[in-house]
Amino acid sequence: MKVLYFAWLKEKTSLAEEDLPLPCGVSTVAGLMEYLKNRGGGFSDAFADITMIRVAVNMEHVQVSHPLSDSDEVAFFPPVTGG
Amino acid sequence: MKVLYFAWLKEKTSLAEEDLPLPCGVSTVAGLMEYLKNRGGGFSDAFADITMIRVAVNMEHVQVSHPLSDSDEVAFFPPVTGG
Amino acid sequence: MIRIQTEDFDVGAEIKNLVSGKGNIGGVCSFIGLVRDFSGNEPNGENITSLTLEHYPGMTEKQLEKIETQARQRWDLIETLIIHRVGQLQPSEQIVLVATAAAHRDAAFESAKFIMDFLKTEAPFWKKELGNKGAKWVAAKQSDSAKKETWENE
Amino acid sequence: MIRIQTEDFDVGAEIKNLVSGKGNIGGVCSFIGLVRDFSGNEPNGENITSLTLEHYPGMTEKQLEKIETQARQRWDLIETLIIHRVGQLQPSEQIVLVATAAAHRDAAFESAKFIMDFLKTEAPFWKKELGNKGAKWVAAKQSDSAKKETWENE
Repeated sequence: MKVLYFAWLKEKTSLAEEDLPLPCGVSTVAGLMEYLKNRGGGFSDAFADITMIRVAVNMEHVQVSHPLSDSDEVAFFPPVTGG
Repeated sequence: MKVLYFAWLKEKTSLAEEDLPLPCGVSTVAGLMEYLKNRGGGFSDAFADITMIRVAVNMEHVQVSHPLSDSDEVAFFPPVTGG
Repeated sequence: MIRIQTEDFDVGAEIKNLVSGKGNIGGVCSFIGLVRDFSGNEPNGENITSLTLEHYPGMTEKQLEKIETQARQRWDLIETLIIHRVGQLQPSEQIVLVATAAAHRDAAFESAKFIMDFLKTEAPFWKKELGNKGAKWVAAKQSDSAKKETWENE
Repeated sequence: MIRIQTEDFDVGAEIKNLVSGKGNIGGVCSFIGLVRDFSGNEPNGENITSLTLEHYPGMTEKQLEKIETQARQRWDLIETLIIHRVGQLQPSEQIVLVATAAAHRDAAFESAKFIMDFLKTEAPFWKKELGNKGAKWVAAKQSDSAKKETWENE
């Protein structure tokens, strides 16, 4: 699974992207967010308030209940501010 | 009184503008249109159907009931088609 | 600003000029009206070769200024521009440019639409089409009056 | 057409290119978004010196194409163009250009507004402001989500 971080999530995690196996017991975006939050350090800070975070799976906006598979590209970012 | 004709009114009357005293007994735009229609020739043709004609007095759109004075500038034209 | 002219206009240069030096502008909405080119595509096989735009000098400026003033009363605008050409135009040529600059995009979009809707019904311009089947004055559209009335009833 | 680029764009040239050779276009509506220049005018005395635009390559194009497709399904459009810049921008610089060309002006106005409203909520761009009081990520506006929802409920 490819995981991407943008804007302040990239800054807080100090990571733009990583390859990660789907963690054991994780089947949804919400589960992955919980897993990442428990990594500690910058990740705990970045995922402290998940209401501030938006998610895309395979470049489509999804809800946190969206299911995940090991071949997915998952991206975490704040609400968009383009235009 | 200055009277102006635009678009097909100018073509039918063969006149772009003329200086005209306020005709005796005419006090509104409708009265002037009736007077012009009775001039005969191109004017009768131009003013045959007054529902096709729009009017401005002193460069403001008005209804045919609008009063006229000898110092007015009156313009007759079809509905506008700019833009 | 209002300009009536026979010459063509450069949209990029006009918009650049409009926003230059005014840092609080967040968005510019513009509308460009073009002479449609129906070459061979008119339902009746008519081929329009040119368009002549007549206007009523003096009243045109007065009406456009009034429209601009109404738009500025209705929305918070930083700049407005109306350029309208007169004289003879060829298919695909530019006829009109309306541009509105505001801090926020809704004001820019709405006011540009408002100006076009009122220009179409209040500004004394008349189009005459010249084609292979002769010349004819373009008829006004009922839908344009309806659009203006929608604004008045808001 | 969709373009993501670091370079500035020439609005006049882009619009000319959009309409060139398509005679049935009667009107073009465009919207240009600019970096607002608050020099010394920010309520808190902050002075914004530059803006950095980050995006999600791949998803940006995918989302903008989806928005363009939706606009073309909803209105009768002849051409659509979205140009969005990324990277570092200075106050007063152009950020985005949306242009829509149609036979009739309402389709052009409405669709350009629609594209901007969806771009603001769906396209993965993030703005970071750099000022004399440091850098901060721009917060999304609740009003932008509300505008998108208005279209969805129509």
